[in-house]
Amino acid sequence: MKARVTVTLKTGILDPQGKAIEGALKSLGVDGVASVRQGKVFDIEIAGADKSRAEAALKDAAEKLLANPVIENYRIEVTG
Amino acid sequence: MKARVTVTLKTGILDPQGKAIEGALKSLGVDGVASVRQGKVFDIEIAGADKSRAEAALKDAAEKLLANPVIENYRIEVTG
Amino acid sequence: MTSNEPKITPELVAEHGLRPEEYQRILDLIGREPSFTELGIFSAMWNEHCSYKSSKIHLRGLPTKAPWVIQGPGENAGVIDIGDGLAVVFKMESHNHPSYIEPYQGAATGVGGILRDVFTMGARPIACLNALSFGDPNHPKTRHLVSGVVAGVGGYGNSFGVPTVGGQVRFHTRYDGNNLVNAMAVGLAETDKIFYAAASGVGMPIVYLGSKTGRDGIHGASMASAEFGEGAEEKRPTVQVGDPFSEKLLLEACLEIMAKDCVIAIQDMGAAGLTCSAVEMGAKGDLGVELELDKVPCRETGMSAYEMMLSESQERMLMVLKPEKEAEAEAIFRKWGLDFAIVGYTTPSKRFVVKHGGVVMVDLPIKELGDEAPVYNRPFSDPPKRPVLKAESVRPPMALADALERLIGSPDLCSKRWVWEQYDHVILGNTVQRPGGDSAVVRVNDGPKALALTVDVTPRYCEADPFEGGKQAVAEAWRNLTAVGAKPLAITDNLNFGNPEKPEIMGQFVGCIRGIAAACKALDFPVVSGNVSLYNETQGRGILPTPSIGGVGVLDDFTGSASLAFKAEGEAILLVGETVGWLGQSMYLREICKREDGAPPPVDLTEERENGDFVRALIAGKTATAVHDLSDGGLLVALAEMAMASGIGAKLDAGPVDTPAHAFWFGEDQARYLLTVKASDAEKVMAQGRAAGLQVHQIGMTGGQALALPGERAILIKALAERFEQWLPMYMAAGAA
Amino acid sequence: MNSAVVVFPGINRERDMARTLKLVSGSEPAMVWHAETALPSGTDLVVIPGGFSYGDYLRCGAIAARSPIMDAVRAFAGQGGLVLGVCNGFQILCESGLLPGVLMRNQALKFICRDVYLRVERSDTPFTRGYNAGQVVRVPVAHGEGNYIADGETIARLEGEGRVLFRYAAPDGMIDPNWNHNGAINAIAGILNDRGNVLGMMPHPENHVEPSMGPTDGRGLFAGLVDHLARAA
Ligand SMILES: Nc1ncnc2c1ncn2[C@@H]1O[C@H](COP(=O)(O)OP(=O)(O)O)[C@@H](O)[C@H]1O
Ligand SMILES: [Mg+2]
Repeated sequence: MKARVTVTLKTGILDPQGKAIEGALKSLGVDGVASVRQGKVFDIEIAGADKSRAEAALKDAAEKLLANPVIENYRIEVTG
Repeated sequence: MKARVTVTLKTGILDPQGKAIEGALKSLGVDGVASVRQGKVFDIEIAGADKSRAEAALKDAAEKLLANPVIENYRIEVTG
Repeated sequence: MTSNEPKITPELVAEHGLRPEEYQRILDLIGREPSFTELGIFSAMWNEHCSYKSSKIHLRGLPTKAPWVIQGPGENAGVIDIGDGLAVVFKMESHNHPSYIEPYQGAATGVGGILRDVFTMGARPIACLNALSFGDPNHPKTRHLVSGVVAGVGGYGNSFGVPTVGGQVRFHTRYDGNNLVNAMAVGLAETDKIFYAAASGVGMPIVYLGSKTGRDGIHGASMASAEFGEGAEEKRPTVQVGDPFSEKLLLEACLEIMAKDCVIAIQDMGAAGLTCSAVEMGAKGDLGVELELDKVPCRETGMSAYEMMLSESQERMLMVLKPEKEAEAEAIFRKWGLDFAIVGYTTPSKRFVVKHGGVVMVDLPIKELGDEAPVYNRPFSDPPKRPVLKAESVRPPMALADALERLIGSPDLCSKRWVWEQYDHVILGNTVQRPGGDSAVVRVNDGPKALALTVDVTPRYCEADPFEGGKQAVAEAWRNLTAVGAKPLAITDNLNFGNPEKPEIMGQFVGCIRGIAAACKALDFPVVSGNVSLYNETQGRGILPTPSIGGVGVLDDFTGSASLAFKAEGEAILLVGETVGWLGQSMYLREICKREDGAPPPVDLTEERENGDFVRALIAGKTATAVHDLSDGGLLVALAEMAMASGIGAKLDAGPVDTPAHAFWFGEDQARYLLTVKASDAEKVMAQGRAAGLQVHQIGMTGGQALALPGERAILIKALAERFEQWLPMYMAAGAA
Repeated sequence: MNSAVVVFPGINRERDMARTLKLVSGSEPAMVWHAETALPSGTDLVVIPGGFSYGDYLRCGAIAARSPIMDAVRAFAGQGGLVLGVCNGFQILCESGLLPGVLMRNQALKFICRDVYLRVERSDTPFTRGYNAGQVVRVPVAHGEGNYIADGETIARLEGEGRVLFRYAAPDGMIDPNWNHNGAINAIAGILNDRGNVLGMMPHPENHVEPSMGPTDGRGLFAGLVDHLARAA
């Protein structure tokens, strides 16, 4: 099964990378960019066909490793 | 308008990050993880309400800066 | 040799970069049509990069021997003896084109490749250097390239854990479409524990080590591989991604199995990966090699023999193992989490045989693959001699003080701190002299011995007069090593040029090599390793000829190394060497007068040697308190650098009446050094110089907070330092990230 | 002093650290491989050195923080044992929960290697007894992710309890954003856990200990630890 875990910075946490990209896009003249925040995605292959089991495993993965709860939120989607 | 640009490595491009994370998840005993590939997301606020204009701007951003077409693919979603 | 490989057509041959006559040579050699995989192998072995077909006959003219040379060119890296049972292993290599396509990964994998060359020989890397050439700062791509390349060089070296201690950065419009990334690695080994590539013994297991093989960097047959089916576009990445983490593991694992005496021969997989490494190991050992591709650890499914043989995936090695050590060696690799697979054996047949899925895909004569590669003596023409520019004919457009301030803030002469602060230059705890001086000084083990390391070349000289330019590059490296008090031992060279099929480019190449050879001979400074990068051209315009020279020297005691900062007020400043005021091809001419013309300064190698030996002796005798060699920008720029490094100024005497002031202060005459001595020592040192027939003159005294030139406004050191530090960060900050 | 240096794959300053520990304490540290599950018996000090454990992929220190040996380190700290994490070691300690907060990318988004000045805030800890409070020391940094942050409450606690031991400062000891190269909140360069036995710091005191090589300001930290342990014994 294929899944995606998306990890984003919590609101209020400063994102210097996002800021830099925002600045760069503005100076490249990209139209209308107001703000940018950067996050990560993990595309994960999970063995087996049991969706709820896969979801549990992904939650486990996110909480044990993929996201740092001090600064980050995560979201899980099993895509097929 | 809110949008998300997701940048992922092309198939076949080495992903050392993904490989290391995969190893870690396996040794943490997360159930059934077969492979991991890591990508980036950019959550972007775009001024204005014209969706097709926003999409054009995002495409511009992705091609000029957010993705390197030699090794990466990108996807744009305007989320509202 | 069947399978569903594409049929060989003239188009396919051409796409593999093989000329019709080269293909004919293949047919004559093997007496039949090659398979597709074989064609790929020939194309890899016979391309310019691997075969040195345009450069080989000229490289033979380089001096490569000295009593301290253990291994000259021909192995993964050169090896020299530094005494006490220790050897230094070093080489420089380019990664120019990949760094243009993907600056971060291109530069990173360049560093990774050269580190592998060094530790393959059993040496632990102790330092890296890098020479970078970029296009005009105003070219729209330049900033992006600088930012990516520097981050990539740092990203790899920092993570791998080797200090990057020196290098060069220059800008010139002739590098607009062809930036250069030359990376040098230096390692330390014991003289009796050097490992080589030549296999020995029949039936010895050949082991694949490191990361898995993917479809990285497979060049050549772009259309051909598209025939393999859907998604061909996706399957054909030509850019490798570096994994410094895996390389660090590979280093530790390799050194561990070497220490356990498991290794007969070892070779890293660099350009043309498995092909080149396997052929080299066999050919050098007069043995055949048989590979079983089904055993090769792959990262992707369905890889063809062609793809596996040509993949340039990084962080891989090939080793001939002592059979009785198999279990021990495997356990070490497993411990480090790396792949370990026996993929073949040495054979008595002198043939290179590759099997895949039970089918023999390749069966070629192994020695001929390398030895019979075409060799070209390409036509070359000497560039026209440029006239010597008379100093009197160059009108100074501004006051000396203004010119100095402008020069010190120019892209090529300004501080490169922005670059080297992105490199960990203190890791391993042995960096005695950090970037910013004439040479880096790196302590060996816990000392007192140390190495001095530098990279040098002045491309504008090479273009104006390849022979003098080649000499100058070597002489400058030698001078930089001398300036810290080291005894120069040997060099590695990285020859970056345009299209060798053009006689005028070939003329630059040949001229530079002759110059390099002359200087190496005169200075007892042999070439022990190197690399050639040709075809650096965009739209028919070549780069400036850029033969980067990496120099290595040794100091018996690192605490006696000299540095360029003034040490105290009231010391005498001495100039060693003759100053005629040579303005042709000078930085003054280019940056201040906006002209790039004239003949470059000639290099008198006898004078070079005598002056250098004199200076080195003064350092050894602890008479010289600060030392700096003179190069780009001439005397006043060198003085400014000594002053800025210390915060101490200088009161300078007027130059000779018969030399125009701007030529005296900014001319780039060679073989010169500046040094300071205690005021009470000045007379004695000058007398010594005179006795030895050298030119040694006092030109002023240290002190104050400015450079004070007679008849000029005082140039404040603080203001100068601000200009010096400002240009690069400002330039980089001005653009997009 | 019985010290143990924990080595994760990708750690690369373990030799620098081991040399310094030997130099200052006179005894060779034990090198402990990450796959071990126990520390050598009699260990008085655990050091997690700098480097790029697991390539610093994902987040710096994240993967190492979850390896087997860290359970032993946690237990050791729980019993009051002294733990020092430098650079990647600091990042690992934060990721493992032994210290609060997180190290983000440097404000300028670049790796920075240079000598910096640290103001030592207290001298009454095992880690800083070799210094005077308010003393300014010069040591190198070499990191891309040293920008310390934590939530407001955590910062208030750290400050209130005197757990910030080192701050980036100007050479005269003044706190000045121009001398805070990575943008860390409150110029924090090193912090202590609530019990006072675990220190994480970004700079590398281990690289400034030999007079023949240059500044020796890093020595005080190790000398102080030796002294502390000698007295405790
Ligand atoms: N310009 C040169 N001067 C001296 N030796 C050279 C030069 N170019 C290449 N060599 C030597 O030729 C050999 C093959 O070089 P190269 O193919 O670059 O090595 P590798 O296979 O390790 O990448 C090396 O031993 C190298 O030192
Ligand atoms: Mg090699």
